Formats: sequence, C-alpha cells, structure tokens
Amino acid sequence: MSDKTYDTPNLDELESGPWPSFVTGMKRQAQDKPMLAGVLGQLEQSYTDRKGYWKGGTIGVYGYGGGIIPRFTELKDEQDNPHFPEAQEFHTMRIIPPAGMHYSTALLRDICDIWERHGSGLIALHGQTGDIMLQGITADSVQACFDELNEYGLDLGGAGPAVRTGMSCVGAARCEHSCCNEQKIHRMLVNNFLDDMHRPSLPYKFKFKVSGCANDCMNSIERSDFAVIGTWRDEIQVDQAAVQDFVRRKGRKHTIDNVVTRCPSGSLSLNDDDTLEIDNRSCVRCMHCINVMTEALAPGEDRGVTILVGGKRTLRIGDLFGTVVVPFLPLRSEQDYQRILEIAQEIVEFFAENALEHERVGEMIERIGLAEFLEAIGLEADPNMLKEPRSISYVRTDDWDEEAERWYRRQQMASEQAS
Amino acid sequence: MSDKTYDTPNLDELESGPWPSFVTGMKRQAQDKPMLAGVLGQLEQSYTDRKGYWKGGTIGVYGYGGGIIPRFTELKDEQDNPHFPEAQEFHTMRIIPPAGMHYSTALLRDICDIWERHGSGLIALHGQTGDIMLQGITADSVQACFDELNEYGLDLGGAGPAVRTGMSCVGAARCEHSCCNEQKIHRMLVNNFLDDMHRPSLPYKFKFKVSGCANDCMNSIERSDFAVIGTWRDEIQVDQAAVQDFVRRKGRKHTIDNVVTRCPSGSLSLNDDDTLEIDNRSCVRCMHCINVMTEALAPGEDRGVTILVGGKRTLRIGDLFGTVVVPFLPLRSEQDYQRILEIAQEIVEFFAENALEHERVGEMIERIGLAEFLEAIGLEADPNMLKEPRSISYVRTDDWDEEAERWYRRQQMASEQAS
Amino acid sequence: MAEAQATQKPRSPIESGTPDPFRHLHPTLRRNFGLWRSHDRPRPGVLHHTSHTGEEVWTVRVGTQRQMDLATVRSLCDIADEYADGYLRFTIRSNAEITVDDEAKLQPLIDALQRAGFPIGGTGPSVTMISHTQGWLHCDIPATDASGVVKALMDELHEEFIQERMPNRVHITTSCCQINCGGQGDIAINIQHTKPPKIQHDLVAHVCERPSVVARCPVAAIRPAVVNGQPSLEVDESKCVACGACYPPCPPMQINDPEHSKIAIWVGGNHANARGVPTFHKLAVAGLPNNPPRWPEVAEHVKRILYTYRDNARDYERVGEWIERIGWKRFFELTGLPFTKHHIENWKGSRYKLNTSAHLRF
Amino acid sequence: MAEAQATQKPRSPIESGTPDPFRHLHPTLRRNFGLWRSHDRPRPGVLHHTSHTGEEVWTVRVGTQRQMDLATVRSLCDIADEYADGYLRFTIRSNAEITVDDEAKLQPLIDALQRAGFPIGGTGPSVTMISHTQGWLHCDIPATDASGVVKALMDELHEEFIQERMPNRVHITTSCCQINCGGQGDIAINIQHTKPPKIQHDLVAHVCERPSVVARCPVAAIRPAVVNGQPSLEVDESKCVACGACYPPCPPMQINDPEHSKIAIWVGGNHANARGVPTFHKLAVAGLPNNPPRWPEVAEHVKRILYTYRDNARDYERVGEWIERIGWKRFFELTGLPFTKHHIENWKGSRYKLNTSAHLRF
Ligand code: SRM
Ligand code: SRM
Ligand code: SRM
Ligand code: SRM
Ligand code: SF4
Ligand code: SF4
Ligand code: SF4
Ligand code: SF4
Ligand code: SF4
Ligand code: SF4
Ligand code: SF4
Ligand code: SF4
Repeated sequence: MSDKTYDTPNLDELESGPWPSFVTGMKRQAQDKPMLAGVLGQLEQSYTDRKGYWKGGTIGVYGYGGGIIPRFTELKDEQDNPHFPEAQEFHTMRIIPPAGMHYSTALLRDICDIWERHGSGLIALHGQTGDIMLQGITADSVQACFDELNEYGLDLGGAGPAVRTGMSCVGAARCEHSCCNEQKIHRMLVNNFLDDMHRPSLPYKFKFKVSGCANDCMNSIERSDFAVIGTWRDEIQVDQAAVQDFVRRKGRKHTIDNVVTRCPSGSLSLNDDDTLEIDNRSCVRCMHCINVMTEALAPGEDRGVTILVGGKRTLRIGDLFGTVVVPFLPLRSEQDYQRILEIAQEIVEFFAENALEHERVGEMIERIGLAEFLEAIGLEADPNMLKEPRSISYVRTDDWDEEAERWYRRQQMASEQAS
Repeated sequence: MSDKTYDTPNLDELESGPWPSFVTGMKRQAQDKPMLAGVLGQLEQSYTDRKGYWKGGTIGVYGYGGGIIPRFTELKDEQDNPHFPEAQEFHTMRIIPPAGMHYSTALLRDICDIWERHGSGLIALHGQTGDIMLQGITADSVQACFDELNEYGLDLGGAGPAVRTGMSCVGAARCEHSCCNEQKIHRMLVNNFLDDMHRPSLPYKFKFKVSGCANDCMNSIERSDFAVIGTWRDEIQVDQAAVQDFVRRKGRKHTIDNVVTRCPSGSLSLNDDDTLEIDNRSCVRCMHCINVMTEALAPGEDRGVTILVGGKRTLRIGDLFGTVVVPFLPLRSEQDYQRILEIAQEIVEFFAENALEHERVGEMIERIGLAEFLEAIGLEADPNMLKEPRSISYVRTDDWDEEAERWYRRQQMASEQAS
Repeated sequence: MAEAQATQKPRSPIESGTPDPFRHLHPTLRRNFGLWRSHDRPRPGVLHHTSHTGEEVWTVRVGTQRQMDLATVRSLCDIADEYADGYLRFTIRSNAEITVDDEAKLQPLIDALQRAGFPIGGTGPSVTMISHTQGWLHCDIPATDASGVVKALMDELHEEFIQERMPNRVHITTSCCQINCGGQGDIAINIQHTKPPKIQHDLVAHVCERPSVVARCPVAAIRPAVVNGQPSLEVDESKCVACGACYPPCPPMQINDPEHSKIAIWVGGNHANARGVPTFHKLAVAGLPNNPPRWPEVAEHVKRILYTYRDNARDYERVGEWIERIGWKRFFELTGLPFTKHHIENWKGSRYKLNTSAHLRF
Repeated sequence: MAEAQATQKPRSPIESGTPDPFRHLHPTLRRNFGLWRSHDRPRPGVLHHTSHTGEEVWTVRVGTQRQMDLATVRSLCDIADEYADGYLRFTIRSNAEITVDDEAKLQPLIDALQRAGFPIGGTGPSVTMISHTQGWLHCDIPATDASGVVKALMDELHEEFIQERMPNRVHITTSCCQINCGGQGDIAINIQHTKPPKIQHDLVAHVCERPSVVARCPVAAIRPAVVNGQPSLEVDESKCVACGACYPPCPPMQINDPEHSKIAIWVGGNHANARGVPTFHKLAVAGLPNNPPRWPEVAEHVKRILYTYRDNARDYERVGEWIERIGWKRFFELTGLPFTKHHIENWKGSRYKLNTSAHLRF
C-alpha cells in the first residue's frame, strides 16, 4: 500500500471560505489513513471528469444480510491496476445511533476510537436515514470492526430491501410541542423489526419516522413509509394572560396578520379584550398559532398520535406523501403504545406478502386502493383519511347498505364507549 | 289515431303542491294534442315499472345532419302494436334561441303558434345546452315545421358529434359585472361554426359558453369545451366613499368577516379610516369583494377575456374543468374580438383532426399534454395556465436553453410593446 | 304529406344560427347595454339594477316547470305584455325573468304572476330552480325521471325558493342517468347503478358496433364474445363499475334496473370563481331508492343536507366551502349520513384526494 | 486476518437495534423530559427552553461539514466536555447541538466553538445547513458531488446561517442523482439528466437482470434486445424521460454524462403542517451546468431565489407559501427566471396541476 498524497487542485478550492471544509478534514485524516489520500485522489479525478468512479458489490458480516455499503474503485489501468491503490475499497458501515441522536461525549469518543482502529476515520453524522455512517473500511476489517462496535452496544442499520434505521425528533427531550414519547415509539417500532432490518427480504425498503407534533421536524410524511406524528384531540391550552401579554408586546395588527389570518381553518378570532377565541372543532391541529405564541398556547391534554403510511421519493410514480391511516390513537397506557406496534406489524406483513418487487408500500396502496388496504390490515375508513370524498361516480356501491350499517354500528360503539 | 286519455294515478300525484306542474300542463295540452295523452300514458307506465320506454333513430331535415332528437315508443305488444299509439313518435326539435335567451313576447308567441300547428305544443325553455326544445313531433311534420321556423328566422341547434348551441349570460344587458359583450362573442363563435353544427362530423360534441365575469353564471368552466370569461387586467375600481358607507351600514366586523378575510388571495385590508386597501397585483379577480360591495367596487377598465378549454362531464375519465389556454385577451377593437374566433378555429380544427372518436377536446388535451396542445395551436405557455409548475422530474429538458430563450424574447417583445 | 314533400325538391335551410337578441331586449336594457352600475334585491325574487345613466330596472324572477304547455308560455306572454312592455327572458335554470323600468309597475306584475300560479323567488341566498334533464319523458337511456323529480323536490323546497334564508345561493341539479346532463351542483342528485349491464345477446349483433362499445368502457371491462353462436359482447363483472357508458351506443347492454339503479347525492360542486376556484361535487350518500312519483327518500336527504347547511354555514359560504371549513368528519356527524369505503376515490389520479397531512379535526 | 477469521466460528451478532438515548441525555434534559413549557431565541443559533419545573437550558446550534474526520468530532467532544457537561446531539440536518443548563456557561461555549471554527446559527428564520448525500465521494450512481456542492453553497450562504433575517426558516436540500436521497425542500438542488442512457451493450448480459431493469422504467421505454449477438437492452429514446431509474440495477445503462447531466432547482417543498398542508416542490429552473468545484451558476440561482423571497415574502411565509400568494407569474418575473413548456407537468394525474379556474394574476 503506497503512502503518497495526490494533487487535488479542484478540491483545494473547497478549503477556503467560512464553512467547515470536509476536504481539510479529509486531508488531515489522510496523514494517518492512506485510504483517504486515495479517496481524495479519486474524488479529484471525479471533479475533473465530472464522473463518479465507485461501483458496488456484496459485503456483509456474519449473521446479517445488510448494513454495509460496499465501494470498489473503477479507476483502473489496462492491467487492472487501480489508479489510486489505497482506495481500492472504500466501504461504509451504517451504525444505528441512539434515538434522537443524543450522545454523551463518552459514546462518541468510543465510536471514534473503534473506528480509528479499523477504518479510515471518516464519519458522517448522520446519513439522511439517520445512520452514523462510518465511511472507509476494507472488506477485511469489516467483521472485526462490527464485532467491536456490537460488543460495545451498537448495531448495524438497514440497507437493501429491508426495514431501515428510524428517526425521531428531539421532542420530549427538549421541545415544548412534543405530544408523545417519540424515542419510545421509535425504539419500539424499529427494535421490533430487527429481523426485517438485518435480513433484507421485504419487497423493498421500509422506513419509520416519528415526529412529536405536526411541525414534523423529521419530514416523516415525506420521507417515511410509516410516519407517526403526535397530536391532541381536546382543546388547545390557552393562557389568556399570556395572550394579552403577547398582544401588548407585538401589537394587535401584528397578532391579526401573523396569527389570526394565518390559521388555515379560520378557527381564530381576537376578542376585543385581546384574548383569543379558538374554534377547537374546526382547528386542524396545524401548530401555527402554538408555534408563534409558544408562551401562551400549548397542545391539548388528550394526546396521542396520527399514523400516515406511504411516503417516499421519486422513483417510478413520482413522490408520494404518507396518507393518514390512523387519524388518532390515544396514548394513555402501555397498551396504547403497543397498539402502534400491532398496526406496524400488520402493515409490514401485508406489505411483505403483497407488494411487487421494488415496490414501496405507498405505491402498493396506490395500486390496490386505500379502501382495500385498510380492509386488509383491519383499520376502519374515516373521513379524516381524505381531503375530500370521491368526485367520480365510477364505483360499485352494491353493498351500500351493509357499509352504512357498519358505520352506524361503529358510531354507536364509539358513543357507548364515550359515555 | 285514437283520441282517448289514459289513467295516470302516479302522475296525478304530481299535480298537487305549490310548484307549477308539468303534468297539469301536459294534460291541458293533451286535450288538443292526442300525442301528449299517449306520452302521459307511457310516462305513467315508466313510473309504475321504473323503466324508460323510448328508443332513438334517425330523423333530419333536408341539408342538415343533426338537430332533431328522434324518439319512438318501445311499448308494443306481440303484434308490434304500440300500447300508446298516439305516442308512437315523439321527436324533439332543438331550436336556437336569441343569445342570452331574450324574447320579445312577439317572438315567443310566434314560436308557440308555429309549434301549435306542427307539433305537440310541449316546449322546454330551455335545454341544458341552451336550446329551445320543441318536444313532440312526428317524422312527417318535421320538415314543414322546420321550414316555417327557419323562414321566420330561427335555426336548428346542434346534436351528435357537432358544434352545439352556445350560451351566454345576461351580462352587459343587465349586469354590472359584465366585462365584455357576451352576446357578441357568443354569436360570433357559434355562428361561424354553423357548418360544424349542422353537418356533424367532428370526433365528438363541442360546446361554447360565454360568461361576462368570473362568477361564471353559465357554468362555462364545467360545462363547455370552449369557455370565454370576462375579466380585467388593471385595478379594481373603488369608490372609497361608498366603501365607507358600506362599513357604516354593515359594521366593521361584518366587513372584515365577510369581505376582507374571504378574499382568497389575501389582497384586502381595511384601513383605519374604513377605506379599503387592495393589493391588485395579488388579486386573482375572483369577484367576491365586488359581488358583496357592488355599490363601491367594480372590475377595472382594461377589460378582456380569459379562454378555458376542455370542460365536460363524467364519461370516460371523469369530469373535467376547462383549463386556461389564454389568460387574457384584451378587447379593445373589432380585431381583438376576431382573435377569439381565430383561436376557436385553430382549436376546433386541431380537435377535428387529432381527437379520437368520441373523445372530447379536454380528454384529448389530457392525452397529448397541454404543452403539445398549445404548441399545435400556436399559443404560448404561461404560468397563469397552471396552479403550479411540475413536481415530478420525469421530463426531457434537452432543449431548455432554447425554451428559455423563447421566453426571454417574448418578455422583451411584451415590454417593448408596453413602452 | 311526407310523401308529397319527398317528390318536390326540398328547400335549402337558411343557416342563420344564433339570433341577435338586441331587438328582443327591453328598450331600457338596450339603452343601458354595458352601462349597469350596481344592483340590490328589494325583496326575494326581485333584482333592482341601476345604470350609470341613472335609469333603473326591476326584474322579477319567476319559477316555471320548464317543460311547458302552450297555455303556460302564452300566459307568461300575456302578463309580460300587460305589465311589462312585452319582453321577457329565461335564465340558465329555466326561470323566467320579466323586467320593468318603473317601480310602480313592479307590484302589479308580481300580483299578476302570483295570481297565475307562478312562484317568485330564486334570487340571492335562496334555493333556485333545479336544473333538470329529460328522464322517462323523452330520453332513450334514463333510469329515472327528471321533470317529476324536480317537481317533487321544488314542492318540498318551495319556501326556500320564495325566501332568501340560505347562507348563499344553492344550486341543485338532477340527472336521470350517470352521464349527467344536469351538471354538478351544490347538491346534485344523480343515478348510480349498482349492477353491471344485463346483455340481451340476441340483439347485440344487429344493433351495436362492437369495437366502439368496447372502446367506450372506462375500465376496459367489455370484450367481444360469441354467445349462442352469435357475435356478442361480454362483461368482466369484477371490473365493471356500472357506469352505463356502454348503454347509449348499445342498448342491449341493459344497465337500467328498477331495483338496482339507485340514487346518489353529491355535494359541493361549485362553478363560480368567487372566493375559491371551481370545485367538483363530492359523494355524500348513495343507495337511495328510485321511488316515483315523489321520491320521498331523496327529498328527505336533500332537506337534511340543506338545513344542516343553513343552520351551520357562515354567510357567503356555499355548501362546499362550509364543509371544507368544518371538515368532512363533522359533515357526516351533523347530517347523520354514513361514511363508507365508497367515499374513498379509487380512480386514476385520485392520489390527490387522500389526506397526506397531519391536518385533522376531531 | 480475513482468512484467520474464516476458520474460527464467527461470532453471532447481538441484535440490539436502536440504543436507548436516555443515558446520553444531558441530566437537565433527562429530568425535564416531557415537561418543557416554551422557548425563545436569545440570539441566532441559540435556543432557550424553559421547563414547567422552572429549569432552563440554552442550546447552541453548530454547523458541521457532516463528513467529518476524527479530529473534528473529537474537538466537538472536547468543547462539550469542557463547557457543557459532556453531552451533545445532532439534528436531522447534521448540525450539532450542545446544551448548557446555566446561562453563565453559554458565552464561553459559544466562544470556544467559534475559536474552533464552527459556525453558530441555523435557528429560526435563517438558512440552516443543507441536507446532503454522497455524491462522487462514495455513491455508485452519482452525476455530481454532494459534500462539495454543500460546502460551496454554505460558504455563499454563511451570513444567512449565522443571522436570522429570512421571513421563515429556509430548508435547502441537494441530491446527486435523480433518485433524490436528499429530499424535497424550500429550495432543492437536484440532478436532471437530459439524454437517455448510453448502453454498454457488451456488459449488459453479465451485469444486469434484464426483466428487473425493464420493470424499473417508469415509462416502459426499455425492451430486451439482442445486440451484436449478445442479450442486451434497448431504449425507445422518444419515450425515455432520462430519469436514470434503470442505472442502479444496470450500470451499463450509462445515464450520467459530464455535459448532459444538468442541475435543476425546485422550490416550495414544505413538509411541516404549520398553516398549509405539506406540499411538493415545484420546478423553478433547469439546465444549469454541473460545474465543480464551486458550482457558481447554481449558487447564483439559489441566491437569486433566496433574496427575492427575503425581500418579498411576509413573515412566516415559507418559500412555497410566498409564491402561492404572489402567483407563479410574478415569481418568474421577480426572479427573472424563464418559464417554459417544461414547467407544465405531463405525468399521470397531473390534471390537478392545471389552472381550471378564472383565478388569474396580471
Ligand atoms: C447514504 C444516503 C445518503 C446520505 O449520504 O445521507 C443514501 C444513499 C443511497 N441511497 Fe438513498 N440514501 C440515504 C437516504 C435516503 C432518503 C432519506 C431518508 O431516508 O429519509 C431517501 C428518500 C426517502 C425514501 O426512502 O424514498 C432515499 C431515497 C433513495 C431511493 C429512492 C427510493 C424510492 O422509492 O423512490 C433509492 C433508490 C433505490 O432504493 O432503489 C436510494 C438508493 C440509495 C443508494 C443505495 C444508491 C444505490 O442504489 O446504490 C445510495 C448509496 C449511497 C452510498 O454510497 O452510501 N435512496 N435515500 C442516505 C442513507 C444514510 C443512512 O442510512 O442514514
Ligand atoms: C336534452 C338535454 C337534457 C335536457 O333536458 O336539458 C340532454 C339530453 C341528452 N344528452 Fe346531454 N343533454 C343536454 C345537455 C347536456 C349537458 C349540459 C350542457 O350542455 O351544458 C351536458 C354536460 C356538459 C358536457 O357536454 O359534458 C351533457 C352531457 C351529455 C353527455 C356526456 C358527455 C361527456 O363527454 O361526458 C352525453 C353522452 C354522449 O354524448 O355520448 C349526453 C347525451 C345526451 C343524450 C343525447 C343521450 C343519448 O345518448 O341519447 C340525451 C338526449 C335526451 C333527449 O331525449 O333529448 N349528454 N348534456 C340537454 C340538451 C338540450 C339542449 O340542446 O339544450
Ligand atoms: C340570471 C342568471 C344568469 C343568466 O343569464 O341566466 C344569473 C344572474 C345573476 N348572477 Fe349568477 N346567475 C345565474 C346563474 C348562475 C350560476 C349557474 C347556475 O345557476 O347553474 C352560477 C354558478 C353556479 C355555481 O357556482 O355552482 C352563478 C354564480 C353567481 C355568483 C357567485 C356566487 C358565489 O358566491 O359562489 C354571483 C355573485 C353573487 O351572488 O353576488 C352571481 C351573481 C349574479 C347577479 C347578482 C349578477 C348581477 O349583478 O346581476 C345576477 C342576479 C343573481 C341573483 O339571483 O340574485 N352569480 N349564477 C342565472 C340565474 C339562474 C337562476 O335562475 O337561478
Ligand atoms: C432540531 C430539530 C429537530 C431534530 O430533532 O433534529 C428541530 C427543532 C425545532 N424545530 Fe423544527 N427542527 C428540525 C428540523 C425541522 C424540519 C426538517 C428539516 O429541517 O428538514 C422541519 C420541516 C421542514 C419543512 O417544512 O420542509 C421543521 C419544521 C419546524 C416548524 C414549522 C416551520 C414552518 O412554519 O413551516 C417549526 C415551528 C417554528 O418554526 O416555530 C419547528 C420548530 C422547531 C423548534 C422551535 C421546536 C421547539 O420548540 O424546540 C425547534 C427549534 C427550531 C429552530 O431552529 O429555531 N420546526 N423542523 C431540527 C433542526 C434541523 C436543523 O439543524 O436545522
Ligand atoms: S416535531 Fe414537534 S415535537 Fe418534535 S422537535 Fe419538532 S416541534 Fe418539537
Ligand atoms: S393549531 Fe392551526 S388550525 Fe388550530 S387554531 Fe392554531 S393556527 Fe388554527
Ligand atoms: S357571469 Fe358575471 S357578467 Fe354574467 S350575469 Fe353572471 S355576474 Fe353578470
Ligand atoms: S376580486 Fe377576489 S381576489 Fe381580488 S381583491 Fe376581491 S376578493 Fe380578493
Ligand atoms: S342525464 Fe342521461 S337520461 Fe337524462 S337526459 Fe341526459 S342522457 Fe338522458
Ligand atoms: S357499465 Fe361501464 S364499466 Fe360496466 S361494462 Fe359498461 S361501460 Fe364498462
Ligand atoms: S442521491 Fe443518488 S447519487 Fe446521491 S447518494 Fe442518493 S442514490 Fe447516490
Ligand atoms: S432513464 Fe428512465 S425513462 Fe429512460 S430508459 Fe432508463 S428508466 Fe426508462
């Protein structure tokens, strides 16, 4: 293995400027880790040619089918000798961080130390799916590195057609808007699907993301197959004195222009005494007024979660957002939390059996129809799952009366439960 | 031909109640016109059986291929004798009324007289497409009836795969919101396509409707292939004294709740002196504030029309609304009016040559894409034609630079014209 | 007579098209064409327009049965002649409008119309005339009647026609088959078949162009087939959405059924651009019986929706805007109508109908 | 060593999954878990949270390069140890967050971070860190770089990171191929290929499962074919939308091109439910050159959009909300970007993108 560094005039341009430079970091690291010198050399070549030069392969650890992203250089001469021999291999290990990406410095330092022993030293915190990405290891070293990390208490994340590493927002740990225990839900979900994570055999990937409120700081509706979002069912908590204080400080016009008229459901009205009137029946729980008047307003007390299924990006039929399949699941007991897991299990199972190869759950729902999907996983249809009911009359309503009956029975059960 | 009346116990139920009864009218008419007695008999049968008993056929007048809707009874015994012999034939003639459905009583009486001579006396004012429907004539009498009506100055409307009778709102004749001469546009359009109306040979029907403003009292966006809607480009005309008067009469809260907050584009603000501030750049010309404060507000003075193409109802791919293809066409000169006709001609021609059989123009646009359609008929793409630009990246932008150039050239031309 | 005509060379038509309305306009309307300034409604059923010239007109809106006998039309003419200078017009909803240019003529005109049995109303925030179609009276494909349905409903809604006590105007439409000539509306009453067509195989060969029938089906459920040795068609019943599109080009595809052709009510179709953009109507309830002569179940449901709207909507909210504000969950709660899986659209491109947000109402 | 391992029975993994974060939480966060009451931002880059228990914490948000060397990570640890009790976290956008529970510790912490070269900001109405992907550094399918693009842009936007002078938060994303691991954003910078893949026919047979490649194409443009006697694939270039979906399962379908893989900028992707529902991003401009090492054309366009937004939007309007209010016509006018036929969506179900109303802005 050679020990040289390569000229990187293009990359050097990225060392100036106020933002921390990955090039500077990698150069520094390359002094100890020749692999990175080679990687920089190859990257420079990419900058010159505007082409990528990595190809994939298959690398794993004993007992698992995924979690490593293998990379081999394609930059070779006629004799199959790599231009940058130090960077012949440059594999990434996806490691699951603590939910919410909280670290004691001890944990982070220990990761650094293990990684220094086995790999290139390059760490991405974090990948877009939420993994610690340890970038730059040879096939040879993968098992030993994993063993050490795993003994220490860390595990490999997902890759391939598998349940993936999940994400949850900072939530209850440091955010006043949190309507649920995000980390608990996150861990309960992901940690119950570790078999589907480590032995990829689903039709395609499946991602969980948890946000504590509708601000959705985890982009869960856009970026996960199964999004859990905290919300509430009763009334927004109002401290009217704090409202009056807000109006006093910011002005009436400011309050009307920035709070009242921005409510998407027309639920707000500023009273003459500078208190706020809220039509909680029409409120769509969008969070805006609470965001702006965080001192005065807070989510209600009857809290729970909404579940949306099917978010993903572009491939095949264009981006999909998740669709509401559970409008509200109250979270009062351990059992309630378990119910989230049950639903996830039903869905992943149905997905595993019914999706086409390389089809995400959102695409599957689009293919078979939401009503079929709900039926299959045993969830009841609810108006909250729709922006609006159908406009097209092409539907067979043969069984209208039974379906109506079903609704009335449910309504009655619900009202009996309530009373 | 027998002269009897039939028992109609079901229909008789429809003679009570405060709304004028078509049954009472038809019974009265049946005293002179036995055909209607038979029709009532057959209708009673339909009420009993919950089934229709008419079938179609082909009937026309010399020189025309459409305009008559033939109906023959299907209620016959084994020997092919009709149950209601008076109603063996019950054809409808579609007659075009004056634009805007204005009548002198003289005109209406003359129509009645001619119709009394040749037909059943039953008149529907009007069909949903805007025709006078003379309902109930035998094949024998059609030509003579038409000849007389035609000599008098009336013409047959459309039926089949043809340009249809058009509609225009009362507009300039009696409405303060009118932004164009609806009747002129209506007549110009329809009367230039009489060949396509009377000799049906288009792929499918084609309808014109004209509304003088965005209130769209003709449902033109929903119900016509080619909708023309009056609008303006400059600023809403405001009589601030009248605004203040409105606020004085109705109250500030009423004004805010019913005008200001209902503006869909957030363009309105009530000043402290009860005058109205309008952000005319953001205003989408929806008409609401003008509707509510008709004494104080009026459309601007730089008026013209918007053209939307492709509205229709359910068949095949579900209801379509028309899509904007001309955001604004100023109407200052005769030439400007002619331009509407030119565009219509381009569109009907392209439709005639490119639509599939039984395909409406809206379905065709959906099939080939709006961009293709615009290109074909020589209209320039404009952001006003879209709710929003594309979200899906599946598109070939090879010719981006030329397309951009085209836009810049147009912008420059427009600004040169303006200065 | 037909034969007599056939021998002589027939006359060529004068293709005159749409007549110029100008000479059929009341002279005051003619003089003030394009000059109107504003209007108000002195009472339900009456519009009062003022021109920039200072002239004024009062227009009375008059309900009709649309399908009129000559006596009814002539009686309108008589009244227009006697009280209103001999002019009238009709609206898109088959109401007559009679205009006078002197306030003194207004009350006599109203009195005469009422004496003749014409309801006066349909203006402003009222329920105006239902737009209707042909039905069993004339069409060749109807599953129900039109004039009868409208008469039955307008009897029930008469008070709402002659008074203005709705939050905003209410436009009701009916259609006698799923093709829907009647259009969309705040409340739309349409046929909804529930069973695939029953095919009269012996007739298909004579009556239908098979390829065009196949082409009409929106879900490609029809295949050419040979039945009893004759060319016919067959329907994949699991695909068929019972839309009835195959029936007009091929009447042996019997879609109409006295029992299984039901009635559905749709809400929130709005075509004005005032405030929101035009919106399609949405399914409220289906499975209602097609029950002549007075369709009581339909009337009951229409009134239930209408009065829930009246009692809960804000001023200027059309039916669809009201529901959008309170949410569909609450709409079903307030009206007591059932929400079913059939409310979930499953047609192509229906993705945009799903709630892909955390916006929820409880 | 690999061989040594292969002989001894390898160790079975402990499937521990996602670690419990509790013991990695700052003790004050732990004590107040679920009890937070409100927050404010005393200065850009600092969040101040108050608990119902009365306790308070100050959190400093710190920009990083995401792809970090050990020294960088360790220097963050050093600072967290010395000034902040030894805890830190990372945000979804690769910013570090370091929390102190005593206001007195705040300024020393900030000073130390700044001395070490870390930018502080990204809170409130600022431009926070760009979410990025792998690019040429690591991925096997990229048409451009990721870390370099982000570095180049964050240099340009540094002032907007450390200050809060936008109307609302601005989330920028990048992606190095059309698959878009980077997600949507207020401003999203993505690869947009303009030419169909060039097929290396000699490799297809060895590398690709032909049926699954065929199945991946969203427009069914790929057919199995025999080329030079070898099983290969062919592309109907008139259908191909140059999406690149065929490339990952079949690298001989070379979609990346130094010249023809361009960059497009999309705007108005918004995933919060605050005020409006989540919205997809929309095409603003395409055809920008892929120009390392600093992508000046991309930077110029991003800044043009960003500053037009800053100067024209109302408080709390995200990029998409602002454009919705002023209209797309005006967006193109104000930014000087061209509007082209390519902005018209022609994908399935794109009907809902058309303006089917008389709502227009001039
Ligand atoms: C590493 C990472 C980008 C990053 O630098 O952060 C990444 C990298 C890749 N993504 Fe991704 N995706 C990453 C997060 C995402 C996300 C974001 C998320 O998870 O929130 C998305 C959008 C959400 C979604 O799931 O749709 C995403 C959507 C995709 C897709 C499109 C999937 C689709 O159905 O549309 C593919 C293509 C595929 O799977 O066939 C893909 C495929 C890939 C592959 C495996 C490309 C390939 O086929 O070889 C990339 C490997 C790159 C490498 O060299 O490591 N990646 N990918 C992210 C994972 C790191 C981690 O584990 O933390
Ligand atoms: C008479 C009338 C209903 C009425 O009583 O008012 C009517 C009656 C028929 N319509 Fe209609 N349509 C009538 C206005 C409409 C409208 C409303 C409009 O024009 O504004 C529509 C909706 C708008 C549209 O064009 O889509 C309408 C949408 C249809 C359709 C569906 C077209 C589609 O593409 O979805 C059909 C089916 C077809 O053409 O194949 C149809 C077909 C028919 C046929 C010809 C049924 C048939 O195939 O035999 C009906 C003849 C009935 C008869 O016995 O006279 N009719 N039809 C209306 C025409 C009277 C007139 O000339 O004034
Ligand atoms: C006479 C008529 C036009 C014609 O040429 O026939 C007409 C006449 C007027 N319309 Fe209309 N509209 C007429 C059908 C319509 C329709 C179409 C329909 O009925 O199917 C629509 C669109 C329907 C829809 O949205 O579904 C329509 C949507 C409007 C609107 C918008 C209402 C809204 O807020 O959504 C206005 C504005 C208003 O009410 O102030 C309006 C306003 C008016 C005004 C006030 C205009 C004026 O200043 O004179 C007229 C008197 C209205 C009244 O009844 O108080 N007109 N108007 C039509 C009467 C029908 C009837 O007999 O009831
Ligand atoms: C730390 C972080 C969560 C995490 O666990 O990592 C976070 C934290 C907070 N978010 Fe967030 N958001 C975070 C990513 C997001 C994202 C996702 C993203 O960045 O890709 C979104 C949705 C993105 C979108 O809509 O496209 C997001 C949408 C919001 C919103 C809604 C903003 C809006 O008006 O549209 C709020 C409410 C607000 O700003 O008041 C919010 C509010 C907050 C608050 C104020 C919550 C609180 O009371 O503590 C936090 C501080 C915000 C600040 O920067 O001033 N957070 N927030 C993420 C910081 C990312 C970063 O480093 O910049
Ligand atoms: S999603 Fe809600 S609860 Fe979670 S961090 Fe963001 S604002 Fe707080
Ligand atoms: S949470 Fe949103 S919808 Fe509810 S009142 Fe506040 S701003 Fe309105
Ligand atoms: S469409 Fe406009 S101009 Fe025409 S009658 Fe209706 S309100 Fe008047
Ligand atoms: S016309 Fe409509 S959009 Fe324009 S200011 Fe009036 S209410 Fe607003
Ligand atoms: S709705 Fe159907 S049945 Fe009724 S008139 Fe139109 S085509 Fe005939
Ligand atoms: S009823 Fe409609 S769906 Fe059924 S076969 Fe006929 S056309 Fe096809
Ligand atoms: S966006 Fe494309 S090139 Fe970039 S990391 Fe993801 S898959 Fe790889
Ligand atoms: S680039 Fe996309 S559209 Fe073109 S052949 Fe490949 S998969 Fe199909």
